[in-house]
Amino acid sequence: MPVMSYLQAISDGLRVEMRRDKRVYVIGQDVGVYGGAFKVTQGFQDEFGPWRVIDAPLAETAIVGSCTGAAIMGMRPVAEMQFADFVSCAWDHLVTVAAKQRYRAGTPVPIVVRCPSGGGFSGGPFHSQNPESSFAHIPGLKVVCPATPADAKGLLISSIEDPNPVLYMEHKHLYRRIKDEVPEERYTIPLGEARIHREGDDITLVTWGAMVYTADEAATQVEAEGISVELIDLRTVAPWDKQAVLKSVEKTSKALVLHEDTRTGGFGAEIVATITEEAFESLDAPVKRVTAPDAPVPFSPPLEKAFIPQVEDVVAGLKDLAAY
Amino acid sequence: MPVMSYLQAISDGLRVEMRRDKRVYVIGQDVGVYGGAFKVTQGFQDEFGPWRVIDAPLAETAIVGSCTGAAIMGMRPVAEMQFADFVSCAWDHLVTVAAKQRYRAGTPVPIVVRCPSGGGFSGGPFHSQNPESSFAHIPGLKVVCPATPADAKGLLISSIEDPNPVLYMEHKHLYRRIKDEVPEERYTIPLGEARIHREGDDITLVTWGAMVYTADEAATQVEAEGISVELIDLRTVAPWDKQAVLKSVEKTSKALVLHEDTRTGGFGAEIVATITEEAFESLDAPVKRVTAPDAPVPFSPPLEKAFIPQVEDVVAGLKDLAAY
Amino acid sequence: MAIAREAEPVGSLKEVREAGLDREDLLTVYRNMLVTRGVEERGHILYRQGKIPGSFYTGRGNEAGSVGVATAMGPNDVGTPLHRDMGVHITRGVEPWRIFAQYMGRADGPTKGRDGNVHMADGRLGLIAMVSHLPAMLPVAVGCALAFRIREEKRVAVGWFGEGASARGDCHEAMTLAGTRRLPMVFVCDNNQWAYSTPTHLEYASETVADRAQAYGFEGVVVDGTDVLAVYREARRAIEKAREGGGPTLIECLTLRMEGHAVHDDAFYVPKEMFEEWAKRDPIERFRSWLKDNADLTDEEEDEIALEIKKIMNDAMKRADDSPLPDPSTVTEGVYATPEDLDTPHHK
Amino acid sequence: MAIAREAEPVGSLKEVREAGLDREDLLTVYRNMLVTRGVEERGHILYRQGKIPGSFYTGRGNEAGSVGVATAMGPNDVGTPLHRDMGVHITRGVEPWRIFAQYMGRADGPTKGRDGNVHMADGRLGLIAMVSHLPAMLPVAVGCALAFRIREEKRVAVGWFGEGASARGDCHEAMTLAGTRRLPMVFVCDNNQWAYSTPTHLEYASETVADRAQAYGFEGVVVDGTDVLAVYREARRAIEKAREGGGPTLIECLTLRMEGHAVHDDAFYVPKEMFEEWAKRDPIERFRSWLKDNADLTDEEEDEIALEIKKIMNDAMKRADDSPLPDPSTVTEGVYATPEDLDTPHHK
Ligand SMILES: Cc1ncc(C[n+]2csc(CCOP(=O)(O)OP(=O)(O)O)c2C)c(N)n1
Ligand SMILES: Cc1ncc(C[n+]2csc(CCOP(=O)(O)OP(=O)(O)O)c2C)c(N)n1
Ligand SMILES: [Mg+2]
Ligand SMILES: [Mg+2]
Repeated sequence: MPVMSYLQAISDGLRVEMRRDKRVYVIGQDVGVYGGAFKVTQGFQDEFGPWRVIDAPLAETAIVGSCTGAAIMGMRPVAEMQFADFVSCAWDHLVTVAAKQRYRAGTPVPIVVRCPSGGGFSGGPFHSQNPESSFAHIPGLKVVCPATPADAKGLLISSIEDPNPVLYMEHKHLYRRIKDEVPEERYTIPLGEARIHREGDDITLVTWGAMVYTADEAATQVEAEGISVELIDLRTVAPWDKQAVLKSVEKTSKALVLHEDTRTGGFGAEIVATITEEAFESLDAPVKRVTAPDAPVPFSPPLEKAFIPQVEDVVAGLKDLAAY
Repeated sequence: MPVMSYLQAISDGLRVEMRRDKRVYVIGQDVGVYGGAFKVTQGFQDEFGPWRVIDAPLAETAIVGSCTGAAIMGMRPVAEMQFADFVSCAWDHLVTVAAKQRYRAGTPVPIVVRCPSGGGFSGGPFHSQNPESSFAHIPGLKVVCPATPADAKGLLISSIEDPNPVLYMEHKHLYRRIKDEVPEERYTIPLGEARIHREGDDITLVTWGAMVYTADEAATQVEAEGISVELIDLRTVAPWDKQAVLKSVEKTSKALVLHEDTRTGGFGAEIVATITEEAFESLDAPVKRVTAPDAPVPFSPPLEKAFIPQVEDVVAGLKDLAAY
Repeated sequence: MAIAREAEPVGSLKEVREAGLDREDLLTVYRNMLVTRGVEERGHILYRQGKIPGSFYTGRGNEAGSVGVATAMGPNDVGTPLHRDMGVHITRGVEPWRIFAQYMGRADGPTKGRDGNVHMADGRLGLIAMVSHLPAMLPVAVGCALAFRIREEKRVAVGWFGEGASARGDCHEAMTLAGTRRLPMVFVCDNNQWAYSTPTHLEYASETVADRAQAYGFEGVVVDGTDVLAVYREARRAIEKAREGGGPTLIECLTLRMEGHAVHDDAFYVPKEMFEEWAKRDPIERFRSWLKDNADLTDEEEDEIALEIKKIMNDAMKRADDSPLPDPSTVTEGVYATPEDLDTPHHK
Repeated sequence: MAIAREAEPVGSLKEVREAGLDREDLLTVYRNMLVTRGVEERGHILYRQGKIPGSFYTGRGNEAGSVGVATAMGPNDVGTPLHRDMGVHITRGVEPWRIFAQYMGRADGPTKGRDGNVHMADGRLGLIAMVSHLPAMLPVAVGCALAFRIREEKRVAVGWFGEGASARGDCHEAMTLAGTRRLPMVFVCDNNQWAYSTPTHLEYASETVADRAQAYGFEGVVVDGTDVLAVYREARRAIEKAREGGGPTLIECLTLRMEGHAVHDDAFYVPKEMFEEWAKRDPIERFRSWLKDNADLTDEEEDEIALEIKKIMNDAMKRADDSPLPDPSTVTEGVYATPEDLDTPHHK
């Protein structure tokens, strides 16, 4: 199996699907000649031509809104946001039109919005955000947050195939840092199924995206002290795999939810609430959250490091829980 | 003390503050000659003139974005959304500029965005929503959800006085239905302080907005069966009064969170998660949520009734908890 | 400085024939206008009877605009009509009883009671259901045009917007994308001179809305929105131009909103003389006299059509009233689409 | 059909005097342009030395545009400059060392390390810090103008935007509000012919950006963005017109982005000849020769100024480098404003 970076796997998934299905096209700022700000679509315009790899004006509502129209006409559009942060400019379209059209009018809207998300490289308040929680609250939308190259490819193909609007959050900090084996052929990974990244008995640690690696390192560290962590990578946040989490918590009796987004009203709250509601009798300790604090993402390295959850924050949380 | 409807109280609060402070002005669609879609600003243009009661084009970003600029220049703008649903069109401005300007650049943005929210009168998917949870997740924004006429007035004045961007969610279903005594003079009610709507011992019921009345009815019903409910009206959702809730839960050991917004990722999750994290040892039962289901707000009366939490849903929840 | 072209009124039957309508077509247009008004008038009655929940909007005064444009669309063209565009649904073939069912929140309305008013569409007729947020459907319409361009289909998308809604960003972004890519798109502005209570000079500062087309690199046309044949001719010209690769056009149909913004609004802010003046230009009356003067519409024909439409209305109201309210247990159904939903001709 | 007015180049010293600049002013403009470029060139070096985290943007080629407009602003006027408008900060009086501190994420930068690049402003100098989202500051600038109009102050707000960002809805809504209310507002388009890798014809389909002004009911002007005096003259005319109640103007300053979009971008997509052609029109070189030809700039003066600026730069870099990194324990401070924050002259 070839080894690919997370970024190459996204690129590969998109290419594979565009070759197979000519209804699939890409639209976004600088996706054509330039190959996208992160080069995910490098070479695509040469292969697929300017009408399947479309350089759009700086107009996110036009980009995403036009995807909805094209999708209703039978296309399978994939929009690229230059950074996930800019999807705020298409918020109204997504929550008002795309999310509700199926329920109201019976019209499915199979679109994918690729959102390069996350911090860790001094991108500052507008190039580092993780907007998944905002969208996960909106009925009608799906939100995908792959952590591994193989998932990135399989989940992207599933997202394109899915008959609903999907926000595909690709974590920028994984783009070139994370490499792994990725099957060459086309395959799909179902939306809504978590992945056990690491089995364990004492504490369930639920996370997604780049935090999977932070969590894994923390789990390794506490393992040395005899704490066995079951690490669940949700892979998709909407829908999320409640059953996998509840099953694990029934086994471990303790849970920690970790995310890079800010705390109050972040999706971690939903997971904690659900565990409390549905596995209360299994719990031997309060469910804990480790998240970014309630602030914009700061630019300067020491501030950003204090903002994004670090391995030691997760270790501390796990130890607290173990000691409870 | 004069008796005012919830709507009159809002109007009165705004008028009082505009008379006192000439930095305060109103901008929105049809707020001038027409007096606003719900007549909150009826007569205002006659009293304050066309440059303090400004009919705006159909352009929510211009409306709210211009408030930010004017606020930075020392004004105290109050924007009116014709319906809360349309604030989605100013989402980017609110989360990108208004919410982050203080943290990034040290610039306070004292604006108020009035959002007539909530359902119950067949307004359908776009005239019935409760968008408070989406905004409560964004650091830098405040979200106010008054339930009584007296709170509506006092909280509006506090919102205008507050040096931060405040979303003021006024529930349309309370506008003319709810009347109560309201002090004639100017007064403020601090943002972030809950109100005990009803004292009780067995179960803590946390809610806000129109659901306070649904909750109160349910509490009255179960009282007959010997279940004593402490009903907390949060009044503001961001910041929310964690201490009041935790204190009550320590007393009652059981809690139910009720909201009109949809369930997954709704603000109820944050409250449940916090109770679990911080009052775990006090809990004798899982914290429960009663909310709207994960769907757009439907138009047809039987569907809307099935959608919005009803007294019997809360009663059932309370009984479940009591029996636990 | 006005920039947009001002369309001429339509004159003789000959001219109309050249524009592609024979006498039978003209009577169909006439019928569609009557059905449009009939549906809204009956809706008003149902509303007053308490049979329609929520609010109620009509497009009185805009029958020529909506029917005229829809008549010019080809069978495979698509569109996103708005709350004043009942005539588009009628012309494309939506059955009136389904509209009444929609109004009344019944299970047989196009949205099955999930949405109300004209927030509906039958996708099989090439229409996409509007949302309240204006003009959020314009980027969607442009997306349809983009799909046609990508697939090199000779189809056109028509997007409607109000002159008030032209102030919002979505309008600009949609026109920018359509203009830079010369998409097969026609923008239709229902300029009824009011946005709720707001007059046009507070909504836009150009002389006409059509003047703005040049900012997007295409042509703007102002047409008398009470002259159904002029609207038809301009729409057809623009649609065929778009179909042949000539890019977008903005057509501004000037009319007056002849009632309040919605049923609760008595429009006190509209000068009485304005209503009086525009009442003389009622689109249906105008077309009726034109038909009499130019196409030999007889009194018998007129009566026959009136009767026919009355019957359609009565049957439709009855049928709609027989439609059940939706089952509350279905409230959460259909939030997400399933793969079977894509099993349509569009999605092959 | 071009609609906007094309501004004439500026000729003699006499003309410039009439426009309100004496020789001392001209030398200040020259210094500001040099400092602008100096800061960005030094920033580039710091970036390559690894002292600047994140990315790095410059406005090379736009020094005349930014300095020219800022020079025309009055002391109480305000503005929302963007990522190519370093010259505005310099002209308004931001000290270079604070900019280096900002670049390097230090505690003494205007944003105290919370934001990077030119995402900063000193409010006391009448500037408001930009956000990344383009052109989200335009409605904010219009709000400043609205405040001035409400209070009947003779102040003007200037809002900058790129030709690429003109495609987004915020631009349209801001211009619509400013136009319908004739607010004291000047819109300045930094048209550097590229939006990242995207050429202008994919961003807008009008001939010029300034042509769009008529869609909003005000005047558009295209000015050579490499001619600082022409920019100054047009900006001053527009600002004074706005101040006197004449409403908004859109000034389009045409230049070329002389480097990549940001430091990582080699701009392979820009034709080499385009760079060569525009290099001949370097705004600083142009102004230097003009000063020599028209205002007797001597070699000695030139050297003196160059030395002076070199010293400012070196001192500034040193002082910035001495500024500490922010204390991580402050990460959550200042998310919400306190009443004391409003204790400013603005908020009385
Ligand atoms: C984004 C948005 N803001 C506010 C409204 C509320 N609203 C409904 S119709 C209307 C006036 C629309 O005017 P116009 O576009 O001229 O259409 P008309 O109703 O006159 O046909 C307003 C303000 C809305 N529907 N959408
Ligand atoms: C809403 C939004 N979408 C995307 C971006 C990413 N982006 C940053 S600069 C840029 C190009 C801007 O072009 P232009 O407005 O011409 O300004 P220039 O950089 O050329 O000065 C893009 C697409 C952004 N900043 N904001
Ligand atoms: Mg109108
Ligand atoms: Mg540019």
